[in-house]
Amino acid sequence: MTSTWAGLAGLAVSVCFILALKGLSGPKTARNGNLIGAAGAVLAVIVTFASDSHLEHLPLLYSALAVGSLIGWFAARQVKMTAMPQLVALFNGVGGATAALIALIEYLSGGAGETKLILAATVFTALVGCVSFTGSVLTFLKLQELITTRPIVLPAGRFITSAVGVITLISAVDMVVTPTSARLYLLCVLSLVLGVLVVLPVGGADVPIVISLLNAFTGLSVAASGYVLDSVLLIVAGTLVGASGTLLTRMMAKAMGRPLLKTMFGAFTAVAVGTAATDGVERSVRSSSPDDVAIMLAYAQKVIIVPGYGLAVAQAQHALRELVDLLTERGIGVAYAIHPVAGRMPGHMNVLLAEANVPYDQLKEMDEVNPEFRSADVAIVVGANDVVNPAARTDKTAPIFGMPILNVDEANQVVFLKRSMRPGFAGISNELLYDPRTSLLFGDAKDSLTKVVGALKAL
Amino acid sequence: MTSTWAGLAGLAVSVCFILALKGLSGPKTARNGNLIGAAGAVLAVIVTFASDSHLEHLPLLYSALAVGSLIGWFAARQVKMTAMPQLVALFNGVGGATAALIALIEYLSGGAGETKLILAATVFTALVGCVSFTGSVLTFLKLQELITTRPIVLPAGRFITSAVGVITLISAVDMVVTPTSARLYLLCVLSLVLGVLVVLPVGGADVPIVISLLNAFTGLSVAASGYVLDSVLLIVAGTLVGASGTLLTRMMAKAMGRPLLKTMFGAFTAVAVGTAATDGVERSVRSSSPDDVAIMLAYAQKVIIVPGYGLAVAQAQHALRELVDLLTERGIGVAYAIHPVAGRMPGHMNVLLAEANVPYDQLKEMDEVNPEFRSADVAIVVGANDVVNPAARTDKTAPIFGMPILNVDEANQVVFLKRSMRPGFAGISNELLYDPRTSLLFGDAKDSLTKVVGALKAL
Amino acid sequence: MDGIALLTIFVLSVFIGFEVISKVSSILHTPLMSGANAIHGVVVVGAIVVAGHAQDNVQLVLGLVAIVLGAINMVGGFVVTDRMLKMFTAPKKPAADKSREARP
Amino acid sequence: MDGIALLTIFVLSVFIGFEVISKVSSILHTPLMSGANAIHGVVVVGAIVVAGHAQDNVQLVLGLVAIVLGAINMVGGFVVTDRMLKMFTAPKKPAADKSREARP
Ligand SMILES: NC(=O)c1ccc[n+]([C@@H]2O[C@H](COP(=O)([O-])OP(=O)(O)OC[C@H]3O[C@@H](n4cnc5c(N)ncnc54)[C@H](OP(=O)(O)O)[C@@H]3O)[C@@H](O)[C@H]2O)c1
Ligand SMILES: NC(=O)c1ccc[n+]([C@@H]2O[C@H](COP(=O)([O-])OP(=O)(O)OC[C@H]3O[C@@H](n4cnc5c(N)ncnc54)[C@H](OP(=O)(O)O)[C@@H]3O)[C@@H](O)[C@H]2O)c1
Repeated sequence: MTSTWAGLAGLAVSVCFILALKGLSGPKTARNGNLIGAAGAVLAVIVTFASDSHLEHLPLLYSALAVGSLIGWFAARQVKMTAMPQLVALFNGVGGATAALIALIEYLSGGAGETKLILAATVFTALVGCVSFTGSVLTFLKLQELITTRPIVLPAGRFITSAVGVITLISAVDMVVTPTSARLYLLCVLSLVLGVLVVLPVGGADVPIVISLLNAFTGLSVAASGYVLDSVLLIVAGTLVGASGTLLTRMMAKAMGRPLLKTMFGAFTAVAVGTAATDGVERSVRSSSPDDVAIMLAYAQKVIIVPGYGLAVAQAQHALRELVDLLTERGIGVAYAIHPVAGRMPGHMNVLLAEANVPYDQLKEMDEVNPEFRSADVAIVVGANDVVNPAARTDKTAPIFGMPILNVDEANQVVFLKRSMRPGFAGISNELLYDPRTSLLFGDAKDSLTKVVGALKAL
Repeated sequence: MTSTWAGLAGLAVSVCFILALKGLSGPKTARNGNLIGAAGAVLAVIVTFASDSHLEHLPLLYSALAVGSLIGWFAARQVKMTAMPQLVALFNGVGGATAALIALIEYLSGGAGETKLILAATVFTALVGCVSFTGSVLTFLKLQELITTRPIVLPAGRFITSAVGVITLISAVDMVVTPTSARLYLLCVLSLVLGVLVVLPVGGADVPIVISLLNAFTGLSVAASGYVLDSVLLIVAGTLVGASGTLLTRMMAKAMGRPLLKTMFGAFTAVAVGTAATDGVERSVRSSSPDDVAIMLAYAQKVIIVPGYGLAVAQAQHALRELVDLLTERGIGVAYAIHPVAGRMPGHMNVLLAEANVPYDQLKEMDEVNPEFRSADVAIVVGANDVVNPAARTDKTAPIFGMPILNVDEANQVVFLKRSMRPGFAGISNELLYDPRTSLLFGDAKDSLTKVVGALKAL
Repeated sequence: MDGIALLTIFVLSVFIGFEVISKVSSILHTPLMSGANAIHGVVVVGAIVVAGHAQDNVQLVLGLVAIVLGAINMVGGFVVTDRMLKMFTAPKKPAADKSREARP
Repeated sequence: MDGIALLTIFVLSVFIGFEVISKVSSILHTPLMSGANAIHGVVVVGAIVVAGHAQDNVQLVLGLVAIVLGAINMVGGFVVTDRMLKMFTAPKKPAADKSREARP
């Protein structure tokens, strides 16, 4: 295959990727978009093998490809729905590592003689790829709760991070000016450390935003590696991801009401707010039993369910669906109220509930459902907290102030299913828990729901 | 200035053009978008002179540039608002001619030795540029009514056009295979003829769509000339216009309910319909005097005004505004109902009325105003016809069938201001003219309005 | 490779051309057409280059004509577009829009 | 010129990257992120090239590791995105949408 044909095929792949992104941004076209992207990627691999007759070690290359593909495939198939964000983070990290390794190998195989521009691109690829690698792995560990999800603030952390950042930059410039492999290795190590330092102080809630940002980073790193390897395809693909990833990060941050810049250093404020949250524990709340809740539901006409992160943690979507089916059978009107940032990733609730085969028309978005709370007899809040916290409307100091919330406080009666009086993601207490019309059913959401279902059946 | 800097500047210009198009597609950003584009174009010219130290005949070049700029400037400043579409057509045509001339000169100065790819691009530039030139000039003549706006169908026109088209294509291929300057001249002549033949049978109504299409053509021609001249800027700029122009043409055709392909050969159907239109002349209509209309208006509470193409022809926007001001003074509620395709170009009515300083909030779009006709005492139709023709709702054979119209027929009384019983653009008669609640005030719209104003003042 | 790069530039420009105007309202069709028309007027820089390198008088005359025509396209195009757009000054509901922008 | 062409490609890609996703609804943020993540997995082709041209064993081993990692990114990314999107199957108001599509 001549290089012209390879180039044309590369262009076709680029077009596939553009169409993939376009498709992915519309609900109806998303799945096909992803498939077009996958087809493009397969084509890219085939063309790479077919167009370069000088490739050696072919059996080894094929084996490595097969091993990687199988690992990726199995990981993607086996992961639980709730663990998807961290898996994406991990995939992103290894992508960054790949780009960094390419830069390293390319340099080792004679890159010292390249132009300064190529050298700069090599250094950029290695630096950003390494940061993205360790940063992503760390977000994985956090989300997987292999380390604490709380922000980890080292003593003088800000200072250390800045220092390492500056040293890394200096060593990068140094490498471009007087390239040696030792310098490149050093740069990689520094960048790996930097990735860890940057992500350590990020609080649990900001983690998805950071994943998205690191995703954009990897894209840019891939684009730079394309410049090093003289591959238009890699430049286009990497840049597409870099640009759309940056925009996506901004949109995600906006949807969650987090200023993007503060995100990276949000740890400092988060701690202070966290302490204030425990104040309310002394005040009295009304806790109730599964039987109480079952009776309350049995006499309701209209019930609205507000799922939140706790539903995902407890994997209670199936139990919830069972409850809703029971209520519907009894002729009670039920709807799910989906807040745009309920859970820990956008669309989290939709994914979860879709997994439990909840029909799409029962899911109502915030704007649609908010006027209905007024006429609802019972609102059941299953593992949600921040998205129903009236402080967003009233308390200017609250970190969620200004975020639109679900108007659960307008319902006739409110039931919270949670395990304790601990606050949600934003770390602030929720006045609604102390409201006289609110009752709390303590316990794991799945257990509680199962008990309520049992009690309801026994009625 | 080194060529790297020139390249970077060219890239900056490309970015300006992208931002210009982006800006132009939003009402608030449109004007700035256009200015950004203009800034980019100026930069491009400056960089061209600055970066190429081998340019000869500089005084002549500057003079030519100055002459062209002045002509363009004056034409653009002096033209009447109603004549803008044809001016744009003319500008587009000379742009196509420029591209064709570039291709010609580039070939004459040694292009015979170029690669086949370059030759193909040269031929494409010349062909498309020439078609765009004569085609655009012809649309200009039509819209300016220097020749008839009716479709001109030559005997066996379809056959001749196809034949010339095929011959042109053959001669283009021939030119690529065995290039000589005689062949290139022949190709240019053929293309010029082809441009005329293609546009001749286009009916008045489809002319704006054809202008938009030829605009896209010129863009592609410029892009091809960029390939010939090895200019990334021209490739990007031309392609941007080619792509967005194509999409725009499709959107315009859709907004007017014209299938794009039929547009080019719409002449054949248009003739047949035109004859049917005169049938109704025998039927009786109620014609009234300016005094009648003035009295009718004086006792109305709510008046809706429907401007159309005739308003533009009569330049009656200022007289209309005077009438409306009078009515408003008398405490009568007045609104303008703007149909999306009233007039001969999209936004035609908005532009006209804006010229007469009609406040923006009196202009109501179709969806907004349609429910209000029911409660309107009088609807005054000023030089509109098709956009209020109920045949669009009822008559499946009408060429405008399916187009949403303004519900003027729901108003209590309707007044048409027109000169005769002649149909509008679509060439079909309008039942509403014969409705018992309709009265007609015959005459040029501006005269009629002035008389009504006079009569109203005298009341 | 160079050919591929140029082709890639072409294809990417097509996508951008489509994307940027994909949501234009019909009221802006005419100014948009006119603005796009002005943009391809930049072809005048090509005319300058070929005229400045003309090898005989025929080429020079043709080149000068091309410059004149290109300049008409470019300058006239931008000016007429600006004139049109001046007419669209006030946004339809300035109050509503302002309040939205005023939020922090 | 070549450098300019590549830079142009870069800039145009940035615009496309911004434009194509500029109107995505927040529900699709996660699948979109995941899909974009899969797309940069195509970096595996770069890994194949450098590994296939490795000049010593260090380079070869590093290259093979890079292939494995890149393949994980690419294959895993597309598969996990597809799994997510499978959950979003039914459009919200299938009836309304269908009727609109059914029109000629
Ligand atoms: N959607 C996104 O894209 C995204 C991304 C990042 C951050 N965020 C943020 O996450 C928050 C989402 O709000 P949210 O209301 O869904 O969640 P939340 O405010 O974090 O509250 C979750 C609640 O679930 C309870 N819970 C945890 N595990 C449980 C279990 N096994 N059984 C029952 N309850 C359990 C917790 O209380 P106990 O511990 O007492 O049980 C907690 O109150 C917002 O602040 C949002 O900004 C969202
Ligand atoms: N807006 C666009 O982008 C666009 C582009 C191309 C085509 N079109 C088509 O153009 C049509 C627009 O509809 P329309 O209702 O605005 O116009 P129309 O249907 O063409 O009717 C115009 C009316 O104005 C009258 N008229 C002409 N000169 C006049 C004068 N000096 N004083 C008073 N009346 C005068 C004519 O009747 P008399 O001759 O009896 O006076 C005619 O009935 C639609 O069919 C549309 O599809 C629109």
